Amino acid sequence: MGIIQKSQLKSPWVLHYDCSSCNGCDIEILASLTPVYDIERFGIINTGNPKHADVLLVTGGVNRRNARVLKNLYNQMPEPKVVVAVGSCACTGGVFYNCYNILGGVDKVIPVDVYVPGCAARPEAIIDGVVLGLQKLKEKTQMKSEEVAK
Amino acid sequence: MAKIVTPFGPQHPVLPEPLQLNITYEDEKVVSVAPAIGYIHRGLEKAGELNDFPQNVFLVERVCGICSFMHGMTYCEAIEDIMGVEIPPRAKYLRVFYSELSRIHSHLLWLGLLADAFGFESLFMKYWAIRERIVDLMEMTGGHRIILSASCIGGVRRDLTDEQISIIEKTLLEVKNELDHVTPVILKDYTVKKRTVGIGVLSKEEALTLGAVGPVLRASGVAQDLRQTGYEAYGELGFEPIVETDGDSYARAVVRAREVYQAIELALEALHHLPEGEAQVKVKGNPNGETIQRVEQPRGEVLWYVKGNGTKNLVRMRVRTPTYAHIPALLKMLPGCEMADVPVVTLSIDPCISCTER
Amino acid sequence: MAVMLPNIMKNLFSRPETRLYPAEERILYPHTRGHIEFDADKCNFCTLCSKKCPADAIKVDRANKTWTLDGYRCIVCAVCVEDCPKEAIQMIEQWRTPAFSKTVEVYEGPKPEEKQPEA
Amino acid sequence: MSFEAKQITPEQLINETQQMFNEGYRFVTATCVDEIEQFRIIYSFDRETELVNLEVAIGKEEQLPSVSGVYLCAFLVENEIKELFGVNISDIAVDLGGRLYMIEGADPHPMTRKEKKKAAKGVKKNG
Repeated sequence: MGIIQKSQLKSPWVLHYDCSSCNGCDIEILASLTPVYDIERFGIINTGNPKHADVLLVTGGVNRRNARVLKNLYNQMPEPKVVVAVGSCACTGGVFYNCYNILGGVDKVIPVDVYVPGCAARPEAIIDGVVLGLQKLKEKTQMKSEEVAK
Repeated sequence: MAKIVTPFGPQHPVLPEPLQLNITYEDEKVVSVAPAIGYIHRGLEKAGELNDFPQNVFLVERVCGICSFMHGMTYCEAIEDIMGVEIPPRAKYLRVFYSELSRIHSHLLWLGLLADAFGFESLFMKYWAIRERIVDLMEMTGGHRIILSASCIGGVRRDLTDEQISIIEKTLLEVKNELDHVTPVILKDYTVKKRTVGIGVLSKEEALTLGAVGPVLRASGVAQDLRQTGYEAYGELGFEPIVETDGDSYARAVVRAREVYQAIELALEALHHLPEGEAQVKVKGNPNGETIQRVEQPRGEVLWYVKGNGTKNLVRMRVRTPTYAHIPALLKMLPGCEMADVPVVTLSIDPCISCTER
Repeated sequence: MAVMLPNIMKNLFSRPETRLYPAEERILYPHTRGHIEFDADKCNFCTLCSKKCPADAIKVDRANKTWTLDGYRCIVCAVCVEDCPKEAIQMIEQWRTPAFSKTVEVYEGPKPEEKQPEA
Repeated sequence: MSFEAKQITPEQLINETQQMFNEGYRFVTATCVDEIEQFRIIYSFDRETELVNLEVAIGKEEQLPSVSGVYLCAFLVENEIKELFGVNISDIAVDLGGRLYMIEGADPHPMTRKEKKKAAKGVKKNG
């Protein structure tokens, strides 16, 4: 593993996209960035640019219009990347399961690596989720470096 | 100079939510704005017709995670109105308390986001650190940091113990004390004034004809607050709406910064006058009839229309949320301002897109 | 910036606000809605929880005596806890932990044959 | 029940709304209710926290004039009603072409109630 890959694991940058959540999980993600939970202690930085990001935090179930936006953001992120679905809606559709415009969880559109349940998911759970995502990121980085070695 | 159309959103670092505005610029000046919403539309109103009406309490709380309690409360009020249920006085005061707690949380959140929008990072962090104490109170009383689920048809699910009340009173006074140090920054700081004074002006007449509500309307000099109608226990608590006259982004920030203090006062007063007795009555039967219920949310007036036909399922459930009413006003405020001011003006209406699109 | 200075000075010398989460775990308030736990021995499979659940996360099969919870759809509203006539569902303060894959919890009650002699 | 509405016909709508405007009322919202055989649209206005409603009942195929000529802010809600219910509203000030929330190819008017299912249920309840 090169120095870039190692630093990627030490300081992952996250991109947050709100699909069709109720804002509950979004403000919890923001809360985990602010002093009280201070996710920057772990080197995690919130970025607005998908090309800078390693981890995609998605909240809310996917609806018909934003499925395209979500795919765009996912495709723009450089490999290796990890998708964390935050909240019950992002996992399965949650309480909005019978709404006509909801397609279901995020996994209907893009592959999801970590599921964070809860409505709304607590900041502690989000931190746990991102940390779990980093394990996945490590595996993916190793797989990629093995491929390159071949 | 050629005109350029640029989309603002749906994914934008300033906006926590996907709102898309297609803005036409001439050089750096905004000429016109066309909204393109629908990125969070779920179809919640239809789901409300498919679910049973008691289940809807939890669905409508998820219209918006920030003013979650108020949506649930208004829906419960509407059902109680149709069914002719009188809730106990203790429940009325508890609802006032929970509403004001939500208002403090929402305003502090917004003041932080505004600071973030014009790049005042330390103020953003400070406001969110204070807000976290209110969120702790919500967790202690309601059982969850964001979605309180405290309201139910027939009263309040979560009663307060005396021990909790003393903790709440202590914390609210501490929060007030901390705010005394931070609020002058919003009111007096050069950076804040530079970015907000005279930006996104909405005159009194425009505010009325464009249907603005809540803090936006009050910042334009209209003393209108639905809490004046005295729903729940507001009629028994002393209350005066907070009004500013300039109608710019600064006035809107000032209204909200002052409303936080007012909300703390009201919450403390509600606890002080909390009557003894039950907090919940049992409700039997199904709603038959229709009603319109309005409540003052942190962002302004929310309107719930509910119609039942005597079965478990409702015929129609509709919500008109404050941000919905603010979008025409936003389209009026933006033209004429500069590209760099667009995030500040957009945030000054306190946009909540998941409310708007449901 | 001058108005912010007192705040900045105060922050420099005050205790940090940060909760060092993984290192120090905060004690959760009692009655926090974290996740629900089910006790199959107490349940009489009346399906009330499944009917009342706003998110349709609970499935109860009366014939086979199984109780299924989709924890990733559950919105922890505590309606099932309040409405269960047998108090078979409990609210636990600890939040549900994140995982790599979605799993469904299936509980099996005593089989009908075993229960019949009692009745 | 805290809800009263003045019944008017579609032809009267513009005049009545104009009168509201002249009297200084603020437009709150319009609510569409699908009554299966017809649509009911309730227009709500507010002046100093006093709520006044106008109610229009129209057939499913009939055309309804837009009030966005009087209250510009009504365009958003009229677009919504037009899209979600399929009410035929003409001359909306800012017409978003029936694509406010949904995308091409989705269910065209998802909020309309299905006649068959509800009618069957109604019969059961009455009988």
